[in-house]
Amino acid sequence: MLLIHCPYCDEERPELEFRHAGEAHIERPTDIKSISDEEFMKFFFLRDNPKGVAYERWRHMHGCGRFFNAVRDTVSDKFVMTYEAGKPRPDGDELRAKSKETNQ
Amino acid sequence: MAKSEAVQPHYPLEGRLGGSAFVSVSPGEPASRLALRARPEALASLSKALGVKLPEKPKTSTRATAVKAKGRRAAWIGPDEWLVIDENGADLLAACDGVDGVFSAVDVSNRNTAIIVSGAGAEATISAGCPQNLSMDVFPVGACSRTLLGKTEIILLREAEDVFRVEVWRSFSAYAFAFLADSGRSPMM
Amino acid sequence: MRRYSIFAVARETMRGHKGWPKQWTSPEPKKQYDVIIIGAGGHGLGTAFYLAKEHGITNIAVVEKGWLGGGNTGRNTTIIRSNYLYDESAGLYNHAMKMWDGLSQDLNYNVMYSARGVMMLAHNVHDVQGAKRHIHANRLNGVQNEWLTPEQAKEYCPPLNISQTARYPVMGAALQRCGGNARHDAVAWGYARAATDRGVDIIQNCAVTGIKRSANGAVEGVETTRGFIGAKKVGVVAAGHSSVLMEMAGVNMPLESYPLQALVSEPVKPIFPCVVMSNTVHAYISQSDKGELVIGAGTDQYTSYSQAGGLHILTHTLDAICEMFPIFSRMKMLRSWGGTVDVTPDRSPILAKTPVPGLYVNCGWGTGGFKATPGSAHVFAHTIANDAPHAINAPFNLDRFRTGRLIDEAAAAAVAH
Amino acid sequence: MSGANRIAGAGRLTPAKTVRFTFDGEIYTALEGDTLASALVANGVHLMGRSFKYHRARGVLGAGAEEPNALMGIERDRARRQPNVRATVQEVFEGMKATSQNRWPSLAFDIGAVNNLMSPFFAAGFYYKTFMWPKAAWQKLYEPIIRGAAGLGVSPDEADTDHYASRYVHCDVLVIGGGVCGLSAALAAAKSGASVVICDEQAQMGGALAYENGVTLYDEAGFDWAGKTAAELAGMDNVRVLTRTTAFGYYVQNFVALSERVTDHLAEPDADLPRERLWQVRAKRVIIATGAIERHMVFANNDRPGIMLSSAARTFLNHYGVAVGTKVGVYTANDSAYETAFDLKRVGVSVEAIVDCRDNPGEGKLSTAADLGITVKTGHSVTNTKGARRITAMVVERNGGGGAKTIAVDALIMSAGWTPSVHMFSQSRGKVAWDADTQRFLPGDYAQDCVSIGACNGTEDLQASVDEAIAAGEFAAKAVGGKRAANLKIAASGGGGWSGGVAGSADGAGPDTTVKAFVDFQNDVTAKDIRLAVREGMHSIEHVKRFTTNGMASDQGKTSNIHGLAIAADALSREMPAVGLTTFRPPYTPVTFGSIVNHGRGQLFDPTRKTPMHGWAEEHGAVFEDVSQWKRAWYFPRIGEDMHAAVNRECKTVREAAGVFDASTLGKIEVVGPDAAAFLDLMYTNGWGKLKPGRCKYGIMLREDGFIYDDGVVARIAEDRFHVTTTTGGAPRVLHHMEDYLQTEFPHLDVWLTSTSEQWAVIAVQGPKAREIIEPLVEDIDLSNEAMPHMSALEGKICGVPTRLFRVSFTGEAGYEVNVPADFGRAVWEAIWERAEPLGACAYGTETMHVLRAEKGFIIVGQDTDGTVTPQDAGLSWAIAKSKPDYVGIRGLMRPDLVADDRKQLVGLKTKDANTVLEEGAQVVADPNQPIPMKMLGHVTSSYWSENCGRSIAMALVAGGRAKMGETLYVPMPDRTIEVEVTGTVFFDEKGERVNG
Repeated sequence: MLLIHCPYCDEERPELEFRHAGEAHIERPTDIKSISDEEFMKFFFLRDNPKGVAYERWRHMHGCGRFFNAVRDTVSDKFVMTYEAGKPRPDGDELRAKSKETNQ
Repeated sequence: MAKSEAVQPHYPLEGRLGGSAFVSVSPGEPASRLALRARPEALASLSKALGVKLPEKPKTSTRATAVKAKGRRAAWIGPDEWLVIDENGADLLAACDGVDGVFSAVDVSNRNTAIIVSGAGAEATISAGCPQNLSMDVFPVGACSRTLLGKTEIILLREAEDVFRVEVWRSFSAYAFAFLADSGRSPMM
Repeated sequence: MRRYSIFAVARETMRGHKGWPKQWTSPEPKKQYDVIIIGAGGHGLGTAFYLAKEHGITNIAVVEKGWLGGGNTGRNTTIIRSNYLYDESAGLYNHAMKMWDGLSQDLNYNVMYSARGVMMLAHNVHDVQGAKRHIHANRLNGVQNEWLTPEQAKEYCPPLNISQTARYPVMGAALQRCGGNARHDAVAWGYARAATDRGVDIIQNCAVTGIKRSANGAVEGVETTRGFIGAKKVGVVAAGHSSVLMEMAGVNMPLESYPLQALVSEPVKPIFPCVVMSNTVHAYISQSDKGELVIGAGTDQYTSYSQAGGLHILTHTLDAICEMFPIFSRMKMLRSWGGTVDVTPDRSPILAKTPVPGLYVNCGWGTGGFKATPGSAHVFAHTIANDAPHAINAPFNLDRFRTGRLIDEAAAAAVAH
Repeated sequence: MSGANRIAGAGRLTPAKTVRFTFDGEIYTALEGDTLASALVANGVHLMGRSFKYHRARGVLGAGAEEPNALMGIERDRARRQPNVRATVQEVFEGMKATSQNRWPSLAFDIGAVNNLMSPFFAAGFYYKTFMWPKAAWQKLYEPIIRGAAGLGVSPDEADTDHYASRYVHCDVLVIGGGVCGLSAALAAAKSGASVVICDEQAQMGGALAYENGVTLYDEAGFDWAGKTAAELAGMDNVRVLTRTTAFGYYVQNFVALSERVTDHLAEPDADLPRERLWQVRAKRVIIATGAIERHMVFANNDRPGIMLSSAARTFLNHYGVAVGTKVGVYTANDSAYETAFDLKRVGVSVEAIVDCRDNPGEGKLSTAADLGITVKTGHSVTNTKGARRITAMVVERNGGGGAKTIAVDALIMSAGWTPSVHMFSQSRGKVAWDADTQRFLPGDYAQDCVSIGACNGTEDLQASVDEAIAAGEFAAKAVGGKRAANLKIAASGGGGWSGGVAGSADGAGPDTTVKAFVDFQNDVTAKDIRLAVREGMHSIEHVKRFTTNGMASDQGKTSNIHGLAIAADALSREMPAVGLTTFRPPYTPVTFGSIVNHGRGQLFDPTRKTPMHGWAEEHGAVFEDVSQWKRAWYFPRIGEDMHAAVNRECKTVREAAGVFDASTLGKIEVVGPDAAAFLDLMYTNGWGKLKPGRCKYGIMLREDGFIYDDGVVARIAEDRFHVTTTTGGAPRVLHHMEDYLQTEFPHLDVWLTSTSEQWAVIAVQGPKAREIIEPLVEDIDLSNEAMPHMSALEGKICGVPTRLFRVSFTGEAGYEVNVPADFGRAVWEAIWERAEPLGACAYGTETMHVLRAEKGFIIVGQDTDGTVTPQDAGLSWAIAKSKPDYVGIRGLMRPDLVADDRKQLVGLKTKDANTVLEEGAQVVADPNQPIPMKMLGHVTSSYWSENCGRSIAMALVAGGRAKMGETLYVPMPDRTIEVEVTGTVFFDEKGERVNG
């Protein structure tokens, strides 16, 4: 069972309280009606599914109820960091700094 | 039946009692409850209207200090979510009437019911099904959190070192009660 | 290939089993092959075998990053059935079902296909409706499946709890008698031996690190930890890791990879005669020929390549098992393990050509690929050999995610009102 | 007398405290604290089991969790029968009943042992090569025989009556293993201020100190120190000491599962005590102190009863006071076995010879042996043994052969060296590293915040181990913020090392291919089986393991894995790590399902949700159906009625008079905020801006892909407040779906969602007399058609309590849905019933609800739709607001296949024979005479006998259905074909006039 840091509760909580909610940073096109079938396929079906660092959404379903984002290594299942929904995707420097922190 | 004569309520866990020499598991008294959602700008006026300061720190709760709001408390549930409980059954929805600001107040008095778990084995009894760390240094008196008990969601509030209030949705209360009664048979403290 | 038979075993017994040849060899990779299959699991080895056997293509390399049969082939709970709802799925899985019967003889390798029957339980009215819909559709598709009352279900599987006081009482079951199990390792080994015999090179401990494409986009071969290996046709059959490999060719896939766990109990004397599955109570169980109860759990909720999951997933599986079979609560979990399954949005596989010329993909089997092994390998070989799908796998293409023509078995079992 | 082999003055048990137990019906006396194995050995019983494949007679091999042979059934009563219990772990208690396994008719005379004679034929993997002809014989003949022979113990056949418990616990430091290292580390961490949990699988802390009687700590005998230290730890507020507790699973982020055996050692356990308790520990740091496991020697016939590990014999002697024989032989490849021999000799047991395959034993061993008068044969091997149900002799030869001598013995103890227990380390996803010097796998790179100490870390010397343990404890405490210094120093002396010895086959294990030199005892895997696997091309240890089943028995290869690997490596002429190493997975030892499931059995398997009116329905004879977690009243049979009759009556009654229905399970969401309508516009296909407060509307919710996700009536209570209803089963996921969009896609909207499903009890009153029934009970609401027409929702009071009163109809009749606070649900229901019953109304259940709505062609999401159905398919195009720029699903709906012509559309079906009721799920075809596989057009989604229509009615999804109105189609059944006519979906009151009352 994972231990997940909820950025809203600012605490690590057991995975049971959370629900995984798929890949992060996939924005719903604002003018969704006019996109092509291919674009819709990309938006709705195609996923990076990386082996390694993944950006993903979680919801603290049985906690504060908030959706948030996480960076996790899908090989070790270790979290690099979590951050509030709507914040931009962290860049490499930020991730490196974070993983240093968590490895100490 | 005369129209003005209200019918009598039936409470979900009426008559139940569970536990052992180490812990008592019993239904809480009926209370009124408000599910409150609000933008930060509305907090001050809502706190004032309700007579209890809405906590802004995660996993905490506050109790009303004003005499008129005695028995009332507010629990932080999420960054814009609170559960307000009034043990005297006050009309909390009415209290929010006319308050300025953008918020949502919904009466959930009958949605939840409370189970009181008390005694030296209280923490151990709840820890049979709650994956959170409930030790005093991490979950002190006054701490409050939505979490899980076995297969049901609860809101857990620590009222004293040995007393917890378990708020649970009505139709899950029989399960939660039975769970606590089972884990309370021989909690290892 | 030295034929396997009781006489051969008897002969070898006389000389201390010293004369058995290697079942497969460990060749060095050649520079160029006609076809490279990435992934030496049952589907991949089978593909190589059928390419050789039915399409005359024998200059094939099956490259495997670990040991053959060590992925999901060696990690699954070996359930075989074909009672799928939609015509497309019924066609594919029943193709496999027909091949299971006779596979041992075809490979001259006892894969121990055991038609013990797969029973899928119905616990509420919605389940009953769903099961009957399957049974009717299956009958008209020529797929075995029949309805059992709770009493008949109990007779077929005596340990089953059909008490009406159960939390979710059994209201009946759909039984596919030709469903059952096979020995997973034997399937991989049988295909490996038969493919080796036909000239296929199985190259283990050889991880693919890149897929090389020519200027016009077509596949030219694969980069591996043992050097470049050329081929004009490459088939990706790397369950769990399909996204990673397809990404090497620049193809983004409609896939997510999840940990899937399973467990076995300590071996006990025969007590459980068939396979039982329950979607409502969420578990499936059978007993192996060694006496272990083989129990499948659900996937973890998050994507992962770790081949490990959480204990709570096993807890949920075992509480379901103990609910359906209260006699098993004293049984002990002996081993648990995890695999990585890749899942498509409609929970149906992709067995298709890709936008890259010469690149083919067989993936997305989710939690249930083992049962399809021979059929999947057979039609995938056809697809590679002809550069066009077989009629059976034509619907399992990538374009369905653009058009919306999904094959959504899971949706058809939608949660009720 | 507690057994003839009990040595006076030896061991720690109290001679006066005897208990009696039975084994295979024979009564034996043991001492309190004995394990079943020590008690049996004390009584001279060595034959304890039969092996899996060859049914060879087997005795006890070890004295702990590694035991592969001595597995037994323990039974308290029929429902509490436990198969495959290791006799070395099970403590005896008064009245315990143990039985041997895998033998017939008896342990001493076992017919299955004929397999032993056939064993040359049954080489590893033989079944892959045969049983294929004739084809039909596999299933009918061969497979049943193979399966019949499978398994060891017998599964219980009655439901377990014990109960199990669970406990989550969080700590700074978890110490796995309570030997000298674990205890030292725990003490150091605890004294540094950390919260500590320490567990050990044994009944008492101490680990190897139980037999290592030469060890002293602080000048105290090792085991006494362990007892005192455990007591000291138990007395500290920040420490929890768990005995009989096995750490069996190490999961990510230092989540470790322990199984505590609470009552299995008790004769009459308190009924409130759980049999086992699962501890799920989240530790900031983990200290692994799991020691090492001794390996056996691999040589011909090394499996006879009386042959065991030297550490087991030493444990039996020094802890239980039991001599394993009277004439003991020793076969060793390292120094450990010498100590056992010395201990035995010192208490007067004859040691016939120490056979050491090495030329040079460790320092001082030969001289001590000489002092004690023990013959040592260095450079020799035991190459065979004799005996049937117990060893009678060992054959000793010079290494490489020659000088064979048969020595009579009644026990043979052996040691090939020690395997560090890296199981927990490996489970933590750490990578083991090969230590070429000592030929061992040791912890390499760590993946989590844990550390291995002592023997499991390859640390040799006792003082070094203790120092390492203290340092680890202090470091762990410091790492989690401990401020105190433990200032702990423990002076330790004595104890042997853990390295040295051999892995793989010893002299006498072949290469002769007929020799049975066992590697894996339980699964009967011999050295030659492993060599065969290699010859057949199995070059990875995983292949070897699977081909031979080495290490896959219930002891999980604790003694056999390394031997198997070494033999394979030898056959391949490679180093062991080049052949691979099995990764260890949970559990460390087998764990009961009960322990893992713990509270979640019986009524706690899953919550059973009941509505506030459930009790009333029960009292009125309702039959219930499960709908998700809810129990819903299905129908209310009167005396003599079956379901059919009851439903017919209920259906008639509702349309003729009225019916009362419990609709409380419907999901309800309060949507509040200035942007509430704008949000609902995005979530539903319908438009909400124009809906006036006090009115309600049927809404359809899609997923982004355009398929119907849920439906329900939505009422506008106020400008900024909506009361949304969802399907019963859909309630949680609809709220989640809406929250997802609100929080992540439309966070700019000022609106909030609150579940009120359980705040309101909902009483549907439907039928011509509905208004008459509720009218006198209602206050503050004008019920007239003008003031409250169909699709209204008004607030007021009923029976003196607040209500949200909906005028809606899922029956096609005029009707109301009375929402009242749940605490008043039952009272208001009773008040309504008090009026309804005299007016001829009935209570009705979900089945009648289904029939009545089908008569009107109203769909049920999940029954008439299945996740592949669009609103257009379901005939609900009217519910899509065409002018909206956006809503969830708008683009998905436009995809090519979703607008194709041949889509399945919802239509009505009327059977040509009005009395024939179609089966739900039955398939529809155009040509019933076509060959199989048939082209199917669709399926029957809903089908009922309609008492109101006087005929059967059905709905179906049929390809191009709406263009087929009036056409005849066919529903092929196994025994006949049913002719049907395609119709519209409304079967009753087509004009829809009745809702207006």
